[in-house]
Amino acid sequence: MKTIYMDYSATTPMKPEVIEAVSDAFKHHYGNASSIHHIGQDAKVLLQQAREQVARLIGAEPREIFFTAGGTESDNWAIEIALETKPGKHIITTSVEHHAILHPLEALEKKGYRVTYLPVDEYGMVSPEQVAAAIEDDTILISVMYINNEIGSINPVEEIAEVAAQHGILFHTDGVQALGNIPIDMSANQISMMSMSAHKIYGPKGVGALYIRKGVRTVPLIYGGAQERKVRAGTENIPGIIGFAKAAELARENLTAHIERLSGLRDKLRDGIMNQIPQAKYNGHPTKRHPGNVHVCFKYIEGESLLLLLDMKGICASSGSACTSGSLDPSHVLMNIGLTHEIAHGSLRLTLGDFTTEDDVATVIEEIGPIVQRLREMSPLTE
Amino acid sequence: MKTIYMDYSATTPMKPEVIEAVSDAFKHHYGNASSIHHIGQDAKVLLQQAREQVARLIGAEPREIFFTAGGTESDNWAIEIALETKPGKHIITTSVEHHAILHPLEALEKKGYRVTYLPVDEYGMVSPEQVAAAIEDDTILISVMYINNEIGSINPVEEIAEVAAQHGILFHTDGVQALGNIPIDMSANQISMMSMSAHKIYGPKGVGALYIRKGVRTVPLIYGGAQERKVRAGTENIPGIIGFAKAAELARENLTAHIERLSGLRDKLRDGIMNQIPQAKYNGHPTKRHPGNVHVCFKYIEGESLLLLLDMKGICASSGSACTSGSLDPSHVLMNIGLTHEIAHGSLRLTLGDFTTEDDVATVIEEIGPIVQRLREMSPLTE
Amino acid sequence: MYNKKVMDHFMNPRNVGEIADPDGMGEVGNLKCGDIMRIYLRIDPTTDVIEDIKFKTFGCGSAVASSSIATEMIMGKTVEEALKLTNKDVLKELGGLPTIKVHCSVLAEQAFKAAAYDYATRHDKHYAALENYSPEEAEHDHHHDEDED
Amino acid sequence: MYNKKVMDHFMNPRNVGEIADPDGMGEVGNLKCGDIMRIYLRIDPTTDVIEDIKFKTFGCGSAVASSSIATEMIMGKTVEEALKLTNKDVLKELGGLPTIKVHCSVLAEQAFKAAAYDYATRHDKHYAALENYSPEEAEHDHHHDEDED
Ligand SMILES: Cc1ncc(COP(=O)(O)O)c(C=O)c1O
Ligand SMILES: Cc1ncc(COP(=O)(O)O)c(C=O)c1O
Repeated sequence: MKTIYMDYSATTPMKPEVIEAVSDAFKHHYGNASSIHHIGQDAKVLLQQAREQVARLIGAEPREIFFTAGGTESDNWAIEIALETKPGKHIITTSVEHHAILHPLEALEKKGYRVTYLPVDEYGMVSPEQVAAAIEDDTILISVMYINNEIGSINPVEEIAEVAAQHGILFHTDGVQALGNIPIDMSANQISMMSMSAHKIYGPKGVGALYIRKGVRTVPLIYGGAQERKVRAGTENIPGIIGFAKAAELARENLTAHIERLSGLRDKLRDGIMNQIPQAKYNGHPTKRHPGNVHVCFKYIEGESLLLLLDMKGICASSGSACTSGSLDPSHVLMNIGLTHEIAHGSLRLTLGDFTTEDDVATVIEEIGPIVQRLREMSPLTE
Repeated sequence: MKTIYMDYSATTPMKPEVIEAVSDAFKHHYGNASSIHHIGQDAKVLLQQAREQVARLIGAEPREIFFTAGGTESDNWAIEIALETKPGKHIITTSVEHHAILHPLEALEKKGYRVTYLPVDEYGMVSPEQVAAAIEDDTILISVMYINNEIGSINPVEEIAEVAAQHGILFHTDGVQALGNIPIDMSANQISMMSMSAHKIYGPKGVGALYIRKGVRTVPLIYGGAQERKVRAGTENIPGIIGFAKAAELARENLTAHIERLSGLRDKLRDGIMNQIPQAKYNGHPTKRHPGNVHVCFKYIEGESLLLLLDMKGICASSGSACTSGSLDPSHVLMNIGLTHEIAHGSLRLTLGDFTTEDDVATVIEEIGPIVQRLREMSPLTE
Repeated sequence: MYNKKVMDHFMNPRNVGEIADPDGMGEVGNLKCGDIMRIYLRIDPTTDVIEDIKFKTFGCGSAVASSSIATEMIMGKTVEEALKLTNKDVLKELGGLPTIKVHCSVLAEQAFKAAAYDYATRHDKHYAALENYSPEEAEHDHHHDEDED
Repeated sequence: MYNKKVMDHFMNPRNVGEIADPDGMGEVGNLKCGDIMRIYLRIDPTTDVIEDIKFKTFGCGSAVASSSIATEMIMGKTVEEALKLTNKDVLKELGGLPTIKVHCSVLAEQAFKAAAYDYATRHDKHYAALENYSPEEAEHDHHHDEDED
């Protein structure tokens, strides 16, 4: 059975060019970039080139890119930077952030910090006005995600960054889902820090970066050696970073085509589902949206069952249903955009990517109807 | 010119079997282990198998292995665990730890913690008695490295772990240089936590683990998703972890032969250098020593110049000299074993590994004499 | 995630459906928790043997599989015998569930109890196992253990 | 790490060695900092032209290269002219050094000054550039900038 992978927001397969770049580095560029011999110096040069590639994707300067082990570390680090460089006890974020932001902030609340979790609108978005109104005297950080990983809505982060800048407050955005999926130009905005992750843009897992604007004071989250201008210790994962750079290069070259093609497929998939299945709700913003994100809730059925039946047809998808996460409640995102439990439990996220074909979309549209139908027949809730 | 790589303690090239395992995972096992579809579940199974392999190398249970992004993160995490789970403000370590231990501890000192940096003997070692004598009422952690990364001496960590256990204090060891280079059996000692790094045992960079003994309370260093039993968030780097596991498997299978062969080469190299070059000092313990570590200081010359001239002959080595690190003083390790600046500046670390041949050793012995000679002729210090 | 048997019962659930004019019917769970199970019983009033059982479930894979296997285990037993089945038996018969899913097996036990209670009330039957049973308190009790191993 | 010119001067240093009975000799640096340079001068007393210069250096690649290129720049100049050379000139001639190594180029400037001072003292010469010079204060001043970019 053919696998139809529609879970690109969870992780992406690596592109062949990326695999080749990493494998080549495995074989030929194994040096420690801190070593002064030729094997080490070779690694150091490649590290710098990689930094330039990643910087180019977001219109940053190379020295504003700090490599990490992924989006989660970058998020945690951004918070630590605010904590350790700014006096104050108040942080503003949204109620629909990824756990990589919410959980470290919850840990800080236990240590006496105050966190404002801004409520979101029906699309999961916040406005610059909301953010402005939440600022207090001792606000040290505003962190608002660029694109929501579940429902794909794009926040007005550039405007929010302006508000933050006017108040002299650090502004961080979790850009993990945005990178490579929308144009980002750091030279034209006032974002202080942005988290990135390679494995969401066809790069390797375990590699990410934090963009830190020139002039922002920095402290390490992970202390040790003098790598990354002394603020992120640990022998650099050169092959992984080279893979990230290759993925960034491809993302930059293909950005316009990528967005156009994916948006087309996305809308086709959305229409194919919504026109066919009654009692379904399409979530997330209709236009300000991740190009590959389709998110629907089907009444009367439960998400995990839906995923399992889709999987039996080879279709890989995801859900914000409670059962998939082992928690009682459906995802905080679905609850916070105001969905009832009834509808939130039946959530389905299909995320498309560069290997998704028209045929894949057609197959999913074909298969999903009978599956929803079957689960509804089994459900005691169906009216 | 042929490269003769003798910097295995800085980082190792990956073994072909490891490269193959990782490359295969890149192509075929790209799933996110949290996803419930078959691509995700496949990743989850491989993750568990990898955990078992790494556990076997050190006689641990799989659930005592927590994957991280490397040795540095593991070291930082171990400290954080002590900090957040134990009441108390005092930590004991040694003056010759890796910066991945020293720097986070220095940061803690600024926050009101007290740190005892135990002095070491001429070999860079501490004794269980020294550790016992340093324990205070509010000691929350003892951290002593297993094998020193510069001069290769092996500390009596099992005995020190016993002392810690008798006092009910957490004992952590930085096992980065020990893993795969000496037999380690966690089922037969009382070490609470041990840091490991894949790229020092022919595995990929950017992957490591922290061994945490069953029953030791744990908190995250990096907060977010529920990965690694909820204490180390971030999408698992499955290909990297698979590579670590393959490297661990090979290390376990070859351990005895690896130690025997390397020790032989090491002693041959030591003798070849020491018998030939006067005014040289061999550092580190003569027998309780990393099987691949040769560390010598040459009077009248400076380490970086030596490395550069060796590099011109294709020989990759390392030095604790001040100039290679951009700091004023030679490495803290060399200062702390009581070397004078005069001798410490001329340090050379040659670390051998599984790809080192008898020929390599012979070549280095042949090349090094004239190079030292040449630098001494150029030196105003030579008597 | 699930073993073969669980997957088989999920993919091909036995006894799905409704019984018109059932002798007993019970429903437990709630929307908040994300799983709801309804059981219909056809019972021979003289022998007390459960002649037919059908279920409808809203829930995850293990909720469906637990429902399915529980109906198989219950079918043909007397009410008294069937009331002895616990979620442990369901779990065992399924060959185990992931720890975070164990609570789903409780659902089936509770739904059957609710249906048997309905039957007992309507047919004025008394079962020791239902002596202290109160439909209000029987709310399917979720105690998620989130440890994944 | 180093550019081609630096590596060339490190690998093939010009004017290494000693001058017997030199007209001036100077040494700066210390063991603690890890670099020491000694300069020997042969000077024509009538023209003040530096006819020969030799050096010995204990130090890293950039210390050796700086020494080498500095001797090349100094050779043939008058003492007055040579005293105008600064570490900036040495750096420029080398095509730059890594930031953390810039201090090494100061070593050459200082060592020459010390040698010229020795010559001036012994031959009762006076140079404006040495007016406020004191050999004690001239200890090669290390100001390591550890930023790697
Ligand atoms: C919005 C968002 N932030 C952070 C992360 C964490 O990134 P990583 O898995 O690289 O740690 C993810 C994905 O998992 C994400 O979607
Ligand atoms: C003793 C020791 N501890 C910690 C580390 C750090 O490990 P990593 O480079 O994987 O972060 C190293 C090597 O760099 C080491 O030798």
